[in-house]
Amino acid sequence: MTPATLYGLCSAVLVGAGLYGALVNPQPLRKILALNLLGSGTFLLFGVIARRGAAAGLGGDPVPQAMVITGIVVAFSATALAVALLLRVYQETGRTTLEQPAPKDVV
Amino acid sequence: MSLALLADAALVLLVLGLAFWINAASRAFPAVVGYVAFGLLLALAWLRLSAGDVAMTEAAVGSGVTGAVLIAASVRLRSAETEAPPPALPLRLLALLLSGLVTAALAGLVLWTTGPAPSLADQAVQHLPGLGMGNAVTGVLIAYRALDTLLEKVVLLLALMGIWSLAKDRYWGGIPGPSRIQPTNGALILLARLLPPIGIVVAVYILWVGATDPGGAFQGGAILAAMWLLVMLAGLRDAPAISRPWVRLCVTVGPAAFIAVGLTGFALPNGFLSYPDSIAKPLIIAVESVLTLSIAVILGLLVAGPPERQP
Amino acid sequence: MIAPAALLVLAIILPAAGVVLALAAGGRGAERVAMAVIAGGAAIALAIAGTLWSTGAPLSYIIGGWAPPLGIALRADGLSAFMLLTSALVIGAIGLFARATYVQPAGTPERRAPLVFWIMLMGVWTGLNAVWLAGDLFSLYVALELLTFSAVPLVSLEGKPETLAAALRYMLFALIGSILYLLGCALLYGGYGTLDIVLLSRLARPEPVVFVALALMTAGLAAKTALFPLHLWLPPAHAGAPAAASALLSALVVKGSFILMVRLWFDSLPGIAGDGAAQFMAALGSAAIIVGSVLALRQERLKLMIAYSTVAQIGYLFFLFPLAGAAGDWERLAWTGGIMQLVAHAVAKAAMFMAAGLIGEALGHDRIAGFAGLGRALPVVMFAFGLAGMSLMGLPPSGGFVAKAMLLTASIGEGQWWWAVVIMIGGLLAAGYMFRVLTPALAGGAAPVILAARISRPRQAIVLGLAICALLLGLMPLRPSALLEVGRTTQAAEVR
Amino acid sequence: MIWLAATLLLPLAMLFACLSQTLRYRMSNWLSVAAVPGLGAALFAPEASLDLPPFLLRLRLSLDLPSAILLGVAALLWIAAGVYAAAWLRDDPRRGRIAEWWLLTLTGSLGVFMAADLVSFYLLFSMVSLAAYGLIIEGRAADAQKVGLIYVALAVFGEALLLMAFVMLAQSGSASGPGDGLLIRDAVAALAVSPWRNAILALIIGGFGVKLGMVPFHVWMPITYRTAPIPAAAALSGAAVKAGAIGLLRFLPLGLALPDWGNVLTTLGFISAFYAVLIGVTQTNPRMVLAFSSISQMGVIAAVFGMGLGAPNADLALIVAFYAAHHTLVKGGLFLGVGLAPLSGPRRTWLVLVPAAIMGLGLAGLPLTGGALAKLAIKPVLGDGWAGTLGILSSLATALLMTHFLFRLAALPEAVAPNALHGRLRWSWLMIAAASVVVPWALYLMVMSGSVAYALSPASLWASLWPVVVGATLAAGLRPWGSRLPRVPDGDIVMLVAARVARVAGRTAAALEWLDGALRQWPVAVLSLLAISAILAALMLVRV
Amino acid sequence: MLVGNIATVVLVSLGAVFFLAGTVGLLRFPDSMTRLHALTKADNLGLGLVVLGLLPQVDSVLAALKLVAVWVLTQLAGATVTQLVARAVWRGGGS
Repeated sequence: MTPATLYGLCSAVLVGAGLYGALVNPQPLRKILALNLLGSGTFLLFGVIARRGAAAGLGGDPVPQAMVITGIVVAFSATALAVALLLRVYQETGRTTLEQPAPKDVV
Repeated sequence: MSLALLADAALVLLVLGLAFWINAASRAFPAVVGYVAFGLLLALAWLRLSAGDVAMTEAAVGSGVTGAVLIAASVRLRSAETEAPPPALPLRLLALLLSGLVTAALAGLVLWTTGPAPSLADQAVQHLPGLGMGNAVTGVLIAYRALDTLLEKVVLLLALMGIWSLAKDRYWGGIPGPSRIQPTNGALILLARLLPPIGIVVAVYILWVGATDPGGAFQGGAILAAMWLLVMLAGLRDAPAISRPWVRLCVTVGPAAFIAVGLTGFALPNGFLSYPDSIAKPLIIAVESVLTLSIAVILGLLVAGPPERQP
Repeated sequence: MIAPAALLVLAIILPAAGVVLALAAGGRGAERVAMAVIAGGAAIALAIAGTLWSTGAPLSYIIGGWAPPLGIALRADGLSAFMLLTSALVIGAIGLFARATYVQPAGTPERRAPLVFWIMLMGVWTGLNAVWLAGDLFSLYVALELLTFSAVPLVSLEGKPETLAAALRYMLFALIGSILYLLGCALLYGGYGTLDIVLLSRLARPEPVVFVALALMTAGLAAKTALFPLHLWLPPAHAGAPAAASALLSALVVKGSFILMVRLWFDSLPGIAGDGAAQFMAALGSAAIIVGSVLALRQERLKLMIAYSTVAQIGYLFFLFPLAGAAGDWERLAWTGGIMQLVAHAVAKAAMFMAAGLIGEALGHDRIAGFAGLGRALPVVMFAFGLAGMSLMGLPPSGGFVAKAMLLTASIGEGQWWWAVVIMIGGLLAAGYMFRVLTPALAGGAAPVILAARISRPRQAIVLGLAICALLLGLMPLRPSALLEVGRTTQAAEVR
Repeated sequence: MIWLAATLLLPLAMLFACLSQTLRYRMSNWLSVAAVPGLGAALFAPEASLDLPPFLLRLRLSLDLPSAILLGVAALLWIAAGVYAAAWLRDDPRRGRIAEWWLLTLTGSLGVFMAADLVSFYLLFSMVSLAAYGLIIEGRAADAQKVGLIYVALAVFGEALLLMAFVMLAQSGSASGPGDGLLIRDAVAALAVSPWRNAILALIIGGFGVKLGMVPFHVWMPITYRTAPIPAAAALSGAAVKAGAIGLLRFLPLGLALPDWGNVLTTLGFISAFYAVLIGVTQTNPRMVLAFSSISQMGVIAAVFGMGLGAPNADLALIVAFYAAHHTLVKGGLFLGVGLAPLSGPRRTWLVLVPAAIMGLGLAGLPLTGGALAKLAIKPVLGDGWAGTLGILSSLATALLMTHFLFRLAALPEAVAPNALHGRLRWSWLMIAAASVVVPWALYLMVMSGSVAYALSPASLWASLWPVVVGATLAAGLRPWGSRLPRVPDGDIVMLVAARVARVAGRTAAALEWLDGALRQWPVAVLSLLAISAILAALMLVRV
Repeated sequence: MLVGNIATVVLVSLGAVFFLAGTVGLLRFPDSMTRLHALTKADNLGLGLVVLGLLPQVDSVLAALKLVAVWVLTQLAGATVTQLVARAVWRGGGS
């Protein structure tokens, strides 16, 4: 049971928690939070794989770590855009639910 | 070694505990505060996985700037909390089952894959001296997988344009943020005057040291953005109108420089996005510093949100 | 002239530079930059396709001299050439079509919609060209994000409340999809130490880590392609978006993640998924065709009907997986048929959405019930709509007919006749919802139709031109296309 | 060779000319010119064939004797109907659009006789059936759009069957690999060896059965001919429906002896023949009666094809073409007559009723008319067994139906119309009436190498006279009881089935709509996303 | 070097004790204001002690300065944040 495996399990559970949160929570803001959890879990998995690939004097394989940095940047910009969208929806409609209006009465 | 393992176990339990708290919290604000703490603990976990660069990025962007965005949002959405009921019980059970299935699959794979994990570490390290770099992660970001980093910068630009596009037509070109923050809070003003100079020095240091040790353009840019946000939050300076030429320039100069340097690569034997051996390091540092400036401005504006006031 | 391989880089970097330049220039500059990028991009696409056609060999370009697995390689095979040409054609048409609505009059302060539209158009093109050409799965992830980040603002460009909600729903669902895809990438990297498509095809063996990775990635990409049970975001998003945007979304953006799925199943992990999974994907496709078409039949608004027709037509693409797996004659025919269906649908659907946009502008509403006598009021637009409809229905001599005929022949040739039956039913249902619109429009209504706005001739000409392109695709012989086979035989030959 | 190209190019050129508004409004006067090259092709180039260049889908057009007969006669009818339409549509505001649909249908209808390879046949066949839809929705009737939808639904269904059959044919034709632009001759030749022979035959009979209006699929024919404008109805009922005949002629493997399929086709044919008469007799609108007579005659043609399948007969194609040719002229002419009758005032009996009687009873085999020759021609094919007797009975039934038609024609109320209109109408009516007698005789003598002596011998005269006499007297006798016959609703079967099918379709559509609504809820969508990944992983694991 | 190690052990454990006290205070004290008080006092002092304890272990002066800088910055941030939270609690009442 090396530390890497331990964090691997942690990432698996984080992914599960993220998916559950995104599924069950009706509030879009909580869904965005859950998606960030899901993202962190996925990046942690990359980190575990990097740690296992440690060689040539480095603490971990740099390639997946670089991917994680790119991933975090993309995840942040997605969160920022989603939150801005949510705030604008709230501004326009006063509601924030994602409930699907029946296709008939769309505009 | 078991003591270190114990510390890791404690950290993992804390992280998972916070994760469940985020899902279970009754209202959004406590959940978001929990997320910020979760982000910082995750940074510790990255340190345990000996990924310094990632730990910094996670702390600065993963929990810092994301936390700022989410806290601001949860405050503005406070009144729209109580409407939608959670889905019916069978759905929640099914959700638990399926997400548990995914977790089990991943856990199984993590436990099951034994043997030496294939790694590109030695290849990456072998070519570093050619670039005059010490930090392999920065080497990968700037040289080996430069196309990903370039496209990622375009993603940042598009995200910024996406947020600006949410403005109402009459506010286009105006100032982000619902209203001008009045500088009333003494303590915050003190911090906003004391911290930025230090922050700028630290940011430049991190940018510079990124070539050899954990650090780099993005982490430096994130710290600069944090300082700029602090000044704006304290009310000392208002957010800039998005139609200001300097804003457009700062936002586009980083990616433009990166593309320009990439295109000069065509003249070299190794083609697009390759650096001339003689002046590889200075060129890379130059590109990184311009990128840092752009990233700082973009991150700041991403947090500030779409323009909601007349210029 | 520039070495052909370098063109691959320019195909991605030109629109990317366009985004940066347009943002810097702002106002009127954005439109000029966009027009230049459209011209340049079309030339590049033609040059790449021409080189592939003449040499018959795939092109590849190592970025920065760092060969995979460490670095990234761009690769262009027959499929990329087809998709490059389609994107250049459709985006060119949309660009010309949108000049009228997204114009920044000289001397006036910068307006929001034009700047955002031109930047997002080039953003979509960057993402698409990166999806067609990138050889590394993580670069493809970044390309997918580029696509989503430029598509979402296009949906909510007009700022109407329900389009904002639709954009949010699209954004969140696409996010889940891309994170699942990323999870798959992590597992693949953990297993084989590389994410390069060609290297993976040599290393990957049928083992649990690859199964879970492929399953997660396929599900994630299916979410972004709006395959039937996962299509919650498509109808409101594509119907609510402005005409030019919904044409772009339905024709190309949805196809980006599908082509990535094709890369995974046929190039990167050939022969790993097995028949059961392929049949399951095609079964979901069939469900998409049936339910999508029936829903399209029941919609009252034209744009929602066309959006559901997209959900249905996407279903046809998934017959590729069971039919084009191995390396036989029928499989090559199915491969050409599937890609032709993708191209024909892209061109026809773009023309149809633009026509619907013009109808909406002219009538002031898009309720199908109010279309009586429209054929007399907007003859050219309805004619173009009819031609595009012919391609969707699969009537000769349209591209849709060629694609459906090839898929039919291949499914019978390979003994999987049940797909042929579904294609038949799909064709009938498509005829149903097309004639439901055409009948009142063509039959003379009692009251003459009063038009709320006049539609300028050039815009009608563009829509007609694109619809005629959908027709000209029908001239393709019913044989596997040589260009599409370029660079494919190698992967297929290595099938285990 | 240029005749073949001209047949298609002239109407398409005129269609292209319709783009300009001015030409479009005057086009209805020139409709008759469009079919002239078709007539020329039939007369001057019966054996020609033409290969289109490869970039144009590598199509091939070719004529042989039977298709030349059908083409010539169809072109003749289109010319007569064109002249008629010029007068009939002179002040109709929609004549521009009717002209466009007319030219498209004409191109398809004449082209389908010349198509020699699968793709061009399917292209022209779908052109004639879909363009006819345009002519229908231009009709004055209130429910024109509903009739149009029913028509197009069945037409597209028939075409779907044919597409499947052609794909299988192309398959078996080139079992080695997917060939293209496959000739019909080679495909049908390879039919014997193909593993899907029965499936292909079923699809072909089904597909062309829809076009010929054979019983289960006949529902669209009566309501369509009642709704379309008179000249269009004449052209459709005469020439366009023959696309089905040429289809069976080209695609049925007449060389092979397939007794079982032959019997199936014959029984289907005769069922249509007699069922149509049963329903036709109850109709009051003369156009509906004519439509049911078309169904009955097409049933006879199908029966003849069935007998041909059973016992291979060298010149079966020629006989069927001759019979169909006669039917084209007579049916088209009678529809024109129905249009002319209310307008001809006092002179109606001599100008309209007498020629109509000759042509109508000619269908039943009145001696000295083209019909008698046609009946004589198909007698050897039907043979003396049950098919022969049924053949004679069908003549009797047709006589009954035609007499009923004549009574209904006479009972048509007077309609007032500017007398300037009459000239053209009368001229084209008389031309088609004369042609329906002269042309069959000409064909019989020159092409069928039949002897005049045999045709006029007392035995054959009597053989063709008595069914007509019996049928006519029966109809006259039954007339007083006519009013008590059950009122069959317009579309007979379609009305009964349509209601139930509509209800079932409505329920399933509502269920699918609910399913779609449910699936598009956020939690359900994400659940199905995870479920799909789980199922995929399981399917891949299980396979190992 | 022995002295250094002993000093480190003593000071770091003392620091840990102060952290523990801070946490106990957080759990036990009735309202937010007192909790805030406990937290800031104990944590700042605890951190100071830990930093002092680590100084002998450090190899270069620059690293030592970095450690002290960390401590100073935490002090600055901690103080400001406490002020803000107290103001919010004072004005808003509630948790």
